[in-house]
Order: sequence, then C-alpha cells, then structure tokens
Amino acid sequence: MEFALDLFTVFTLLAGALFFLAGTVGLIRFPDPLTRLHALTKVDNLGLGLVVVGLVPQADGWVAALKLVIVWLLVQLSGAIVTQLIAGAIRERGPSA
Amino acid sequence: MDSFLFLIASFVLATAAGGLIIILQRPAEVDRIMAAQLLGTGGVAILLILAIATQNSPTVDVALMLALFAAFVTVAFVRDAPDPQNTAQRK
Amino acid sequence: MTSWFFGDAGVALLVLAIGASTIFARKTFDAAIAFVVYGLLLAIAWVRLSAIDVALTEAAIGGGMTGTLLLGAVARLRSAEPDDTRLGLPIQLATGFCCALVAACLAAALLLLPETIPTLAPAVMENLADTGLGNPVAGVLFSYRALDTLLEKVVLLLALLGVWSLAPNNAWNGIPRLRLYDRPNSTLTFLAQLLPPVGVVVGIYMCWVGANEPGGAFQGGTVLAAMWLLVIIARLERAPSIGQLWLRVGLVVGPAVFLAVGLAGLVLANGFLAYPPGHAKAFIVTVEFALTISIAAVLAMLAAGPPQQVQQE
Amino acid sequence: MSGANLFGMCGPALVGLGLYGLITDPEPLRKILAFNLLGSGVFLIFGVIARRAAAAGVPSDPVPQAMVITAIVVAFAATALAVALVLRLLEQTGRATLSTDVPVREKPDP
Repeated sequence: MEFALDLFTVFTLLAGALFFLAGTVGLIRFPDPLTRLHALTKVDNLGLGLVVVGLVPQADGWVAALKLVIVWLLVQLSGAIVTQLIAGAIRERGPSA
Repeated sequence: MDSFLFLIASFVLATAAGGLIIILQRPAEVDRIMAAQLLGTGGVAILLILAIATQNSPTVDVALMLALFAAFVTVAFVRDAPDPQNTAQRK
Repeated sequence: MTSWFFGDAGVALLVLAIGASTIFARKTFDAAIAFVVYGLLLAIAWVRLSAIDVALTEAAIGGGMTGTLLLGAVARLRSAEPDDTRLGLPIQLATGFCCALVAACLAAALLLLPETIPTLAPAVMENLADTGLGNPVAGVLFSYRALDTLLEKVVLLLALLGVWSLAPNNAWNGIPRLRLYDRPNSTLTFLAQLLPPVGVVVGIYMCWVGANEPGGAFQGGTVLAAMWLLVIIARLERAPSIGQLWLRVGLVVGPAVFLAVGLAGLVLANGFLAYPPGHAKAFIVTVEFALTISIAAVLAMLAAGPPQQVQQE
Repeated sequence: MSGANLFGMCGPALVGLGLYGLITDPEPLRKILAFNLLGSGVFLIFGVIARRAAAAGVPSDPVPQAMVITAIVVAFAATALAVALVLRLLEQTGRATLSTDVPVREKPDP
C-alpha cells in the first residue's frame, strides 16, 4: 500500500512538474499575450493541482492534507480571476501594455 | 522519497527562474506581470513540496500567504501598468 | 532540516539576480515588479533559514504591502518630468568599488565569526513554559522584549501621523488618496467579494495560531489590511475619512490595551509589562487580538497615503 | 558550505547592491527601493546568525527573528512615509527630484 502511494506521488509530481515546464515554455514561446496567458493558467490549475494531488498521500493526517487542497483551491480561484483581469487589461490597452 | 521531493522542488524552481529571467528581458509590461504570477505559483508549489519533505507543516502557511498576496499584488499591477497611449514618449 | 543544497544555491542566486534587477532596471515600474518578486523569493529564503515567522512577515509586508505601495507611487510619478542627471562613469565606478568593499567586509565578518556564537535561545526555551506560549518568537515579542513591541506600535502610529501631516491644509479629515481602479470592473468586483472572506479567515487564523506556531498579530494584521485595501481599490467600499472616530479608535486600541496590560502588571505582577504568573497566556492573547486590529488599520492607512480634499458629492 | 552560509553571502551582497543604488540613482523612488534592498540584506544577515545560534531544540534563535519581524514592519512604515514625502514633493513642485539646481515651479497650495 505504502509503495503504491509512493508510486502515485512520483507519477503525479512528475506530471505536475511537466506542466510547470510546459506552461513556462508556452509563456516564453507563444506569439501573443492572450495565448501566453493561456499557458500561464495551465501552470496554476494543472501544474500546482497535480503537485498537490501528489503530495496529499504524503501529508501527515487528513487536516494537513485538507490544508494543501485549500491552498490549491485558493490559487485556482484567485489565479482564474486575476488572469481575467490581466486579459481585460490586454484588451483595453493593447498587447504592448 | 524526500530526495525525490527535493528534486522536484529544484526542478520547479529552475523552470520558474528560467522563465522569469527570460521574460524579464521583454519590453511588454503584461509579460512581466505574467512572469511574477508564474513565480508566485511556482513559489507556492516549492513551499508545499518543502513542507512535506521537511515535515514542517507551518511552511504550508507561508504558501497560503504567498497565494493570497500574489493575487493582491497582481491587482495593483493591473491597476498601475502604464497605458501605452499616454506614456509612449516616456523612456 | 534536510539538505537541499542546489535548491538553496538556486534561491540565493535568484534573490541576488532579482535584487540586482531592482537596482539596474531602466524603468521604475519594472524595478517595482522585480521588488515584489524579490519579496516572494526572500520568503522562500527565510523558510530555508528555519525562520517561518519571518517568512510569513516577509511574504505579507515585504512583497505584498511594500510592492503595492511602490507600484501606486510609480504610477503617480509618471506625470513627473524625468530626472536625467546621471553620475559620471568614474564616480559610478568608484561608488561601485566602495560598495563592493563594504559588502566584502560584511561577508568577511560573517565568515570569520566563531562557530559557537552567544545565543539567548536556551534562555528563551527554558522560560517559555511560564508564558504558556508554544511559539518562542511570540514569547520574545510579547514577554521578554514586550517593551520593544509596544514602542514599535507607537513608532507605527508616529509614521502614520507623519504621513497624514503631509496633507494640504484644507484636506485634513479628508479621504486617503489611494489609487483606485479607473472605473468599476466586474471581474475585480468579483475578486474583491470572494477573496476578503478567505483573507479574513486566514488573518484570524494567523493571529490565533501565533501563540503556539509561527504566525501572530503582525502577519494576521497585514492580511486584514490587504483585504481592506482590496475592497477599497475595487470601489466596493470607500476609504474612510481620517477623522472617523471608529478609525481612530481602531488605530490606538492595540497599543492602548498593551499599555493597560503593562500597567496592570505593576499591580498584579512584579513590574511594568510583567504578566501575573499562570495567566500570562490569556493576557498575551488579548493583547495580540487588540494589536491585530490596530496593525491592520495602521498598515492599511499607511499604504493608502495622506488624505486629499474631500470631494463634494 | 551549508545552505545557511549561502544566504549569509547573499546578505552582504544585497547590502552592497542597495548601497550602490542608494548613492547613484537620482530618482527618489529608486533610492527608496534601494534602501529597502539594503535593509533586507541586513535582515538576511540577522537570519543567518540566528540560524547559526540554533540551540536547545529550536532550529533558529528566536531573539534575532523577533527583531527582524519588528524591523520589517518598521521598514514598511518608513517606506510609506518616504513615499508620501516624494509624492508631496511632486505635488508641490511638479518634479520629483532631489537635485537643488533646477528651477522650482511655484504652485500655491490647492
């Protein structure tokens, strides 16, 4: 059981790290600001999400695990809204703002 | 397990740092804001991983604060980013 | 803590690189953004130095509050004529050399420190049980060095008086001139409705766990201040006029309660700012809650700036 | 070399950088920024010393930690006051510069 959980952690963390890499590469390589913003949200949602999912089995008790999930939900929530704000600024002021 | 966690934390740090340094060279303000946001999320991930790896649960609170203030600061970024029409002549 | 050498080296290098870019950035806006990022990185560095209390403070004040304050100032200063006076290259080089020398001397002093340096940590831990607290940093702040903490609150109030006294003559009792959004923005309104409830819970939690785990009045108060500012920036609520009675009471309630508890110590215990044995924790928690309110009010008002003329509606 | 020592080397370097910016940059706001950088370098040095003085089951000496927390809050208050001064200078003269050899635009208090 322990081994299976560890294996689960390894895979999800690797996947999370991959999304961090993909999001960053997208942020660097994508042609215009809105697509770059799209890449950034992948880091917020999937990158951090997978990292948290992977860490939950390693957490010390369910309260600690819950706290991890709450942090992710907070980032998810504020990240999504803040990204909308940035997108609004891009639309209003043009891509070079 | 712990060394694996440290490895992932280093990887996330390296990715976020690389992205940050490349993007900070760009002229557009929006890109900088996004870079800051990327490092905010990366920082939260690193702190969460470190909290588990070092079994130091208060570190999660630091991640919580980071998440909260990253959102707060981005509001200020968007509020204060220069308007290119008015500021084109400024250096 | 287990070693994370490459990570530590990476964090340290990144702190230096971003720190340098706040100095050498061409545009001040870029420097301010870099400073915010720098604050985030320093929070990680403090975690690695096993100083979670400081990491919390740095994330909140160093990155968040100072960053917002500077960004607002940068936006206002855009209307100013740029100052093009640059120092000549020889002077720049000489300054650079002198600064490098200062840094080298400091580094050498740090490296030459003996392995065992005097520490008060054992003394703190020995007497921590008497205060009923579990967090040694809170013990130092509210018990052993309580006078420092009390006077620091007074310094905060003095700084606020300084900021307020920069108001033009006819603007006294006006509304702080915090930069708001140009117009109401539905996305921002949504954020300002959603985040503050979470933030208030986090703030109270920070204050509450402060007795036993990292956290405390400073960190909690800063979160509350940031949430208040967010609501004001999003135009959901107007900033209060600085003459409001409730605001002024909020500003001084923390230091006043602290002082009252301190004076009560003269009667109930054996000296100023001493706590009666056995009841120390109750007193400290009371003081911390009052201080959280005051710190939130003072920090928010400091970030909001001096009052401007009251607009007729 | 331990991790704490790495940050220990970071502290003095930041002090140097901050000092350089404080002296060479003409814009007051940049000076304020540089001063904050200098301060955080000093705090970091405190942190490293606290880490080294770890004893008796605490990972880091709490006394310097408490001092740094106080210092961060006071540094914020000082920054807020300095920023307010710069903005007042702008309001009063239309410029935000510290050099004395520029003509000051007279502007009555609004």
